[in-house]
Amino acid sequence: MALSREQMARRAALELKDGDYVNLGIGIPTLVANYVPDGIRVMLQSENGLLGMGPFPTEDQVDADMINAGKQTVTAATGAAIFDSAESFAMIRGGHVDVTILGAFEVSVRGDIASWMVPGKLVKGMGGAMDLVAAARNILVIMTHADKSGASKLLDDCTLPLTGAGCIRKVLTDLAYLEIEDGAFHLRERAPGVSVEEIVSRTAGRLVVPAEVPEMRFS
Amino acid sequence: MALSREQMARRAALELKDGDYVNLGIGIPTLVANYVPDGIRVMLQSENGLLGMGPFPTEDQVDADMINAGKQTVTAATGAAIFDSAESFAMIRGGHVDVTILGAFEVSVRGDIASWMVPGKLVKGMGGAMDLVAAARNILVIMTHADKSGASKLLDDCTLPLTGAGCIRKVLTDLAYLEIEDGAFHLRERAPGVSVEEIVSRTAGRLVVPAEVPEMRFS
Amino acid sequence: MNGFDKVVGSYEEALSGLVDGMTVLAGGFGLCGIPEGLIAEIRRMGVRGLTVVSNNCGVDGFGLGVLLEDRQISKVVASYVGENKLFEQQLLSGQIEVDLTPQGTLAEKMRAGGAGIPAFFTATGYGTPVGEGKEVRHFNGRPYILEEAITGDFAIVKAWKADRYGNAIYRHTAQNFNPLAATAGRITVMEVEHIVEPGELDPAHIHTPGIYVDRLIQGSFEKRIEQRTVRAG
Amino acid sequence: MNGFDKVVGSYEEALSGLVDGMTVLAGGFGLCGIPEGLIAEIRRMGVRGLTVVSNNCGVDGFGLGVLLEDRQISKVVASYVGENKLFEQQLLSGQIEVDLTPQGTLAEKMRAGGAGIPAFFTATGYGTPVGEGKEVRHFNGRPYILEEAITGDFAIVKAWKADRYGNAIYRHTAQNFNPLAATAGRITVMEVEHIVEPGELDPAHIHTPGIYVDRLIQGSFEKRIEQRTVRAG
Repeated sequence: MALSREQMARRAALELKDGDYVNLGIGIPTLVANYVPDGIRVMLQSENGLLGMGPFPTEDQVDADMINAGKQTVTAATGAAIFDSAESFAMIRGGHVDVTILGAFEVSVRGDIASWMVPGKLVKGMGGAMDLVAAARNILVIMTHADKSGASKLLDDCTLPLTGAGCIRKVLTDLAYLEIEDGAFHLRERAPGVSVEEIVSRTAGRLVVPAEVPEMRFS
Repeated sequence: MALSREQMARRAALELKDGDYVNLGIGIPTLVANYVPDGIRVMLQSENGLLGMGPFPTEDQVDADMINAGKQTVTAATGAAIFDSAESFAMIRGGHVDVTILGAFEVSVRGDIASWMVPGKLVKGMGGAMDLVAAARNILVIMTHADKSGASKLLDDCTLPLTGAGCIRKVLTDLAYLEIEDGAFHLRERAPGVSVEEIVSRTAGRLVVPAEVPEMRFS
Repeated sequence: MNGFDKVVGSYEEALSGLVDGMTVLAGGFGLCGIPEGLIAEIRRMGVRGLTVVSNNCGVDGFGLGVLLEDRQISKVVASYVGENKLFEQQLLSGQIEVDLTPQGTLAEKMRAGGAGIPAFFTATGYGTPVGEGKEVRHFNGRPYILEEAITGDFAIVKAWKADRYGNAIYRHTAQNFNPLAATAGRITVMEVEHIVEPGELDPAHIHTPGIYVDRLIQGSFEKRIEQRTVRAG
Repeated sequence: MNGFDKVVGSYEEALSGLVDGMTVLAGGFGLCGIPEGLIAEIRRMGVRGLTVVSNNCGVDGFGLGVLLEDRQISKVVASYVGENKLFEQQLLSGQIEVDLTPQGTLAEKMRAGGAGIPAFFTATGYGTPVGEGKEVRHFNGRPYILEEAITGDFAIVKAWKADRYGNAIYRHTAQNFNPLAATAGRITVMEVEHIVEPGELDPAHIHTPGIYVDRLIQGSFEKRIEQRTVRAG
């Protein structure tokens, strides 16, 4: 059975190591913060200029001057630092953020990612996504394996305008965990109850299936 | 009679306007701070990272962590700001410093300046001089008109390696105040008691002498 | 009073010299840390044909969004403009032009503009529509594109506290683009919550040195919140 | 204790992994704000063939100058090296190479190295020996040269206070090149006067966010003064 949003977040959280500085995109990636394993501490970077994002404020802590990159009111964690947007992206662009987790519309076998623009629909902007994908050493894309019409989002070539070229190595979908190497998706794990056949049928891009594909674990 | 160091500093100080941010090089330029006219306030920028340099400390104020670009112990003036060296030169390079006053070995009719390197002698380095001359909108060079052997330091072409190309518009020497325009030095003022003839004889580069050359004033 | 006192007496004075067709850099991220009073004054002045450089363009009826109502903006350089229906309409009808710029590139372009760096290379945007038409060069085997600096005729920024000399401190994440815009305006106008005397701020705490600030005005701020998210206390 | 605690127990641990031939970026301006204990440890380790990137190279017998005594440095990238006779001798005898770099360009190169900007244009050095062999390009009618970023295998920096996470504050003008070097080391080692607990420093006062710091050690400092200038009290 396809993973729920919470299961995807839980599996993604296993990618985190103690001491990682992490940038989480909006949507499912944001949920990852709720599933960080015991004994692991991560520090969240918010690209508007906050390293060490804390939980949402209580009603009496709400402060218009303290927001995250999603423009939500937040708090600062103990040991946080606050800085301007050039410094924030210097940190990102310079490769200092250990892990970036973000969503996408499409990913290709070459590691291209499309996540910001659907021609014909209004273009709202890329925000910090292009900077993040161009910079992070370790990026995890979380997205559904196929779109609502059933079309695969794992492609030989992205059909939508790119957010970044050749920068993605790991993809977590509601069906599988895959790594991108040598121009192909490599199936590493399958969601519990999801067959390899189903994953194959829903993957349009070149897919390498090893002899054994373990079922995904969540802890 | 040729100007003393103090007279040169006094004349140079007349270039300052109330509210100017000023960078002073070592040597005579440093003395300019002592002759800022009444009613004029300037703020001194020290390129190691201090905007608002105060006077030298008293014995009990001496602090190894508070120095200027000449590595002298200094104090911070009221309303100072302290920052890193990239920010300091962003300020300089971006043209935010109003006036830079510095010494030179040679200046040419094209506004080239040589001030950091004499071939055959040990090269100690340019420090911040190249950044300063490339950036300031308003640079005053202070130097003797001729070197110790009597050779003019105002030339058609600099003979020494340059600090900057085409960036100098004003030169104050111990004999005269000159402006550089259209490939020539224009004699604007002569030191008290110094004849136009003497200035002409000691200026190797193309010199334009107007009909009247007023004597320099110091207030 | 002296030549370093940047305090002006009115919003009119604060934005004196701003005319049709100019480029205005604005600090703020979303509605956080925006110069509310200066934006209101630009609206009151009625100047038109502005190019506005800002990470966002406000929301309908607040922030830079109010300048859309009177069609004062002809071009926006921003990374995200999705919060604004009026913007959407004007974009679709061709009344406004938009230059979408990655957030980090936008920040770095403003910083470069203020720092006398005319252009720099960045990997951001390579292979995407942002990179189209831009020079590509490889360094250490990796492709980068050349991006040019941004400067403005005016910069309008919002700080928390500033002394009369313009030395300024921002509060929390209201810092964002403000220090960058402040460096890159030919005339930089800063609106603050508190004006203090020189010497009251620790020199090591200054975020924007006064050298970047030309005019300073004390404002009052609504500080509207876009996404009020709370947890049970 | 957790994964963000950067404090190490010894200088040996602080510089573990530093080997012959590496590039070391060092903070400090003259003798102000230099990581005295880390320099001493490099001497003790006896690593050789180092490329040192630092605005200056210390003085005879103090600061980076001590690394010259045992001929541990093969190349220096600096803006000014005039305070050091040993340096002069080694330079004239060809034992050491020097790449003189304008002070602002040096600062910007380190910042670029830390910020993922591989190269930038600057007017500094155009038409001078510094510009020789470098690409020239005109922007708005003015010539600029292309300068490339600097990064190091190690960065050694000195701060005043840091919390265990490496969030650091510098004291007065001892800031100088330290925050820049801190961003550009593959491994950044910070020596401080005071280590405090996370939360003790105001997030808005942090000069170097802890993300740049890999190892943190508390030192004791002589803080030698190069030019003691005083006025009558």
